[in-house]
Amino acid sequence: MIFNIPFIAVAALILIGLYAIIFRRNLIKMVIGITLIESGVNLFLITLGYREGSVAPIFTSLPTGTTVPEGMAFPVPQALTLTSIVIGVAVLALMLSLIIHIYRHYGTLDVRKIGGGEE
Amino acid sequence: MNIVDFLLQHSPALIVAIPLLGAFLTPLVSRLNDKARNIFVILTLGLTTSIVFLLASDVFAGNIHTYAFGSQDLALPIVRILFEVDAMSAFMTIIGTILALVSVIYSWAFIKENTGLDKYYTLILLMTAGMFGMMLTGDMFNFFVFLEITSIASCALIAFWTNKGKAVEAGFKYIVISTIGALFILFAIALLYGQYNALNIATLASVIQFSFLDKIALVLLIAALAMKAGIVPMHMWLPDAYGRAPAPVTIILIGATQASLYGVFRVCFTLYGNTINLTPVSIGWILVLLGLITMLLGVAMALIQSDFKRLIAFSAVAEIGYMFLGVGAGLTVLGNTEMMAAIGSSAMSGGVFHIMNDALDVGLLFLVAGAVYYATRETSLDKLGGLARNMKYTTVFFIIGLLAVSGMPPMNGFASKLLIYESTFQLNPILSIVAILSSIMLLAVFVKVFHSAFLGPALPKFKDVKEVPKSMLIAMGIIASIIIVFGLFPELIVSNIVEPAVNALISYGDYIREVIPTFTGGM
Amino acid sequence: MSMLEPLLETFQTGSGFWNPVVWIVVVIVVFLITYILRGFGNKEYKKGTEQVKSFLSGNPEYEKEKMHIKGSNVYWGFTESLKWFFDILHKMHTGNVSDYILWFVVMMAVLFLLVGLM
Amino acid sequence: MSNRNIAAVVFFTIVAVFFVFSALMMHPFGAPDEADMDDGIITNAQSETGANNGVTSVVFDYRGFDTLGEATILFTAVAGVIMIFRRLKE
Amino acid sequence: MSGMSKIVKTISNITFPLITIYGLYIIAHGHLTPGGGFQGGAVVASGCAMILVAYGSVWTMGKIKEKNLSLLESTGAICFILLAILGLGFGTVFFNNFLVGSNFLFGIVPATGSTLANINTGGVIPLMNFAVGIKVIVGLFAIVLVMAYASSTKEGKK
Repeated sequence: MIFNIPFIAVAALILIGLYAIIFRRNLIKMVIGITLIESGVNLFLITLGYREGSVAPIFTSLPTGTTVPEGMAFPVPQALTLTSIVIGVAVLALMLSLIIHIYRHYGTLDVRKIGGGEE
Repeated sequence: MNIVDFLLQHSPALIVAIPLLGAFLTPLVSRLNDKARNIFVILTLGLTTSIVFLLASDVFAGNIHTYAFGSQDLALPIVRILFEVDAMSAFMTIIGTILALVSVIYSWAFIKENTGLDKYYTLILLMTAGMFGMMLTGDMFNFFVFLEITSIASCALIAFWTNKGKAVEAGFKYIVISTIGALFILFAIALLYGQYNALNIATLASVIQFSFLDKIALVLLIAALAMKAGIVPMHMWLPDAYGRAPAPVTIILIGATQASLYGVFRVCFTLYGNTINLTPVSIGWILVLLGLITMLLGVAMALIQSDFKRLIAFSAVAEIGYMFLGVGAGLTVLGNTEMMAAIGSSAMSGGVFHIMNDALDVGLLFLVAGAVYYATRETSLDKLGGLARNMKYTTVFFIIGLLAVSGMPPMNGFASKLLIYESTFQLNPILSIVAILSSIMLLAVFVKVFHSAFLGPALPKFKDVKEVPKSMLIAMGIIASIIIVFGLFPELIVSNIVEPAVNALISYGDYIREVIPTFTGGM
Repeated sequence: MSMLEPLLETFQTGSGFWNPVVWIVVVIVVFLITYILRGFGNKEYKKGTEQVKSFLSGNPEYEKEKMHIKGSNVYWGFTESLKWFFDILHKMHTGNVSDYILWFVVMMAVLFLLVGLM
Repeated sequence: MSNRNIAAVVFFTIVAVFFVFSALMMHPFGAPDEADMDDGIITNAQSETGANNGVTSVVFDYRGFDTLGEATILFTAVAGVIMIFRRLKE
Repeated sequence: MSGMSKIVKTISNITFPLITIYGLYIIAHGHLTPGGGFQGGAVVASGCAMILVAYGSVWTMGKIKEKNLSLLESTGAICFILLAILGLGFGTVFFNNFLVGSNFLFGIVPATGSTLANINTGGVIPLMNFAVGIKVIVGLFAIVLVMAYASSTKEGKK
């Protein structure tokens, strides 16, 4: 189905992120994988809000001939995406600062070398 | 209008807004001095607690509260964020507020000689607010937002002792786990939104079709929330996080974990309530099996731990299995009235009652472990010993927690476990046999702790160990007294608090009809 | 008394019942009976004699540190006999974040196969 | 290739297959099935919230509580980062 | 991390006011044009981060303490939640847009359909935009500043 290329891109982004988290050993690369998953989910939300040939839901001097509401994209998914982007920023900041501390304590970023000895 | 009605009408929002405002004000207040800040935080949570009990007393009387943010009219379609409080939410909120209040009281002395305390109390309040939001909200995306608030605050608090590598590492593991879980929850929410163009739980539940995409969303929600709730085999973050965090943080973490558990139940019973049993593979049986595995592996791992807090954390994992067993047994017969009346309701009241008992028992044990750490700076069971001579009150509290968590009469753990045993025995005898077995092993585990930490000869290195300060004793005493009251009068608690919550889960139709009056279905 | 009525109700569990107050009364009664029976015996224990010292089959008494059984030595036989099981558990619990996520993926896959295909 | 990686590849493939299938089962891109909630918002946004920007009216009015939570999350992250990098008592 | 060369400092001195003005414009017109508190705040915070990179974190930390930053940020958060609670006070419930309809401040209701931009609309939305803008500027800048300072100093390294 050619129409679902964006959704397949979403699935690909999420799977690439999962792959990076499962198979990479560097903590920074795992964080990059998490951000990939997050951007995949954001892309999914945005694509859900699109309507064929629609304009942004902003009424300031609309292009002539726009039908309200059919001619406008969904506003809710954009708001949700804004929220999830800010959440991603917060999580990223916290993860990176924890990684700085982990490097100070262990001197490495290899995920197998930290956290050994947990029975 | 009189003030009580006003508070009651706006209580669902106030319960979340007051801790948030307190959290925003804490950096300003802590400019004065430390005592003022502690009193301010305790007063904030005390006010929240009173409003929670006000709301709960009205909800347990049988009416569901809905609160729409921004406007009062509930015009369909629901475009605004809706808080919907039924008995189950009120039940969970009571647990959360008890844990938060006790934790703050305990922190007064426990955390005193650390730096960065204003941020510590800010994060405690934020975590509490996020927990309440998860429990009260009726909107899927709002649930996700509060889940993230809780996760971020908890991971920063788990890494509170940044001079210990293990603590930082546990915090990192927790944030990775919770972020991935939250992202997959958001993915499931987006799947539902793309199909039905709704985010409100009741609206979604009234139109859900159980198509292939709905099954995908259900699997994602259950897996992610079960990981957040610490179900085997996704429990490994839990001992790290519980074991490395400061004790007051740990018992709020119990509340956060149970908020995720509440999410699982809400998704299974309310969101998919109409269609959950259309699958040939019953979701309820999957939950029951997960519960059995969780019990066995958790208690088996607890048996071989040598670290006090990790041991309690693994037994907490085992306790979560009981809730999954009880409520999952109820879910298998959802929609089947006579089976539900015969087995399901008692099994579910056992599981739901056990949520509160687990929070109290395991919380008390964690507080005792924190007290032992405070007094001796030692958590390894190989080095502890003979503490009962110096720490009498702590020992008494540990004995109470031991009896309660291993389901010995007359403590509260016994009542809920008895309900679970008897009802699951009628479903399938093996279930109750495994449950009783793991309960026995839990007793063995804590007898080991009791022997190696509190009994034994007076070790010379612990010669000058003192009893812990008053605030920690008060905090432990509150939980211990609640445990004893619940144990002595189970009928009172079950008939007044637990049964309404169970009925709220079973009769999901009322929850939906509160928002969609035209909905037909449900019991 | 009418206020105490709900407190003393018997807890019906669907197919059984449980009443903690009665249970506690029974326990106290049994304890009293045993105490009375214990009183019938005659006292042999004398302070300041050899009876007080601990008797380790003639061996000298160790110091306190050695006498105390450490936490990880309790249930040694049990864990030793079930070593295969606990070894599996130890292998499961690698303190590795990507393994945790791998378990999550495994769980998702199993649930997909169970729920999605049906 | 260790046992762990072989198992990982197997289960990862299963998850991938299901994700791609769900992507194919979605409604065609640009033609959503249901639109009542968003249509209602677009129709009433100007009269109810007085904002010309529909997205802002959703962010700050219809779903304002989400925005409060989002601001709280940023606040939480700042508090957490400052607390993690605090100067410890020696 | 120490400061950069003089060229970078000069260029960032010149561009910083422009970036700030652009970000404030985005914040102020959040209810009329694409953008809002978060986006404009991110723009201004990126300008502050540029100053931080150009002059070095130690110099910046000497100028601004993160304690004051967190105080300012909690002030923005308090403004936001107070606006929500005022909706309870003046209006009916939380987050009630109590200024719409009252032609007092931002109180004008625009005509439905395609209209020209009127800054005096939107009710509490512009105020919330400003509160969130302050919060995001200070919050993001505090995060960047603290992380840069911590990773530049040697304390705690094993």
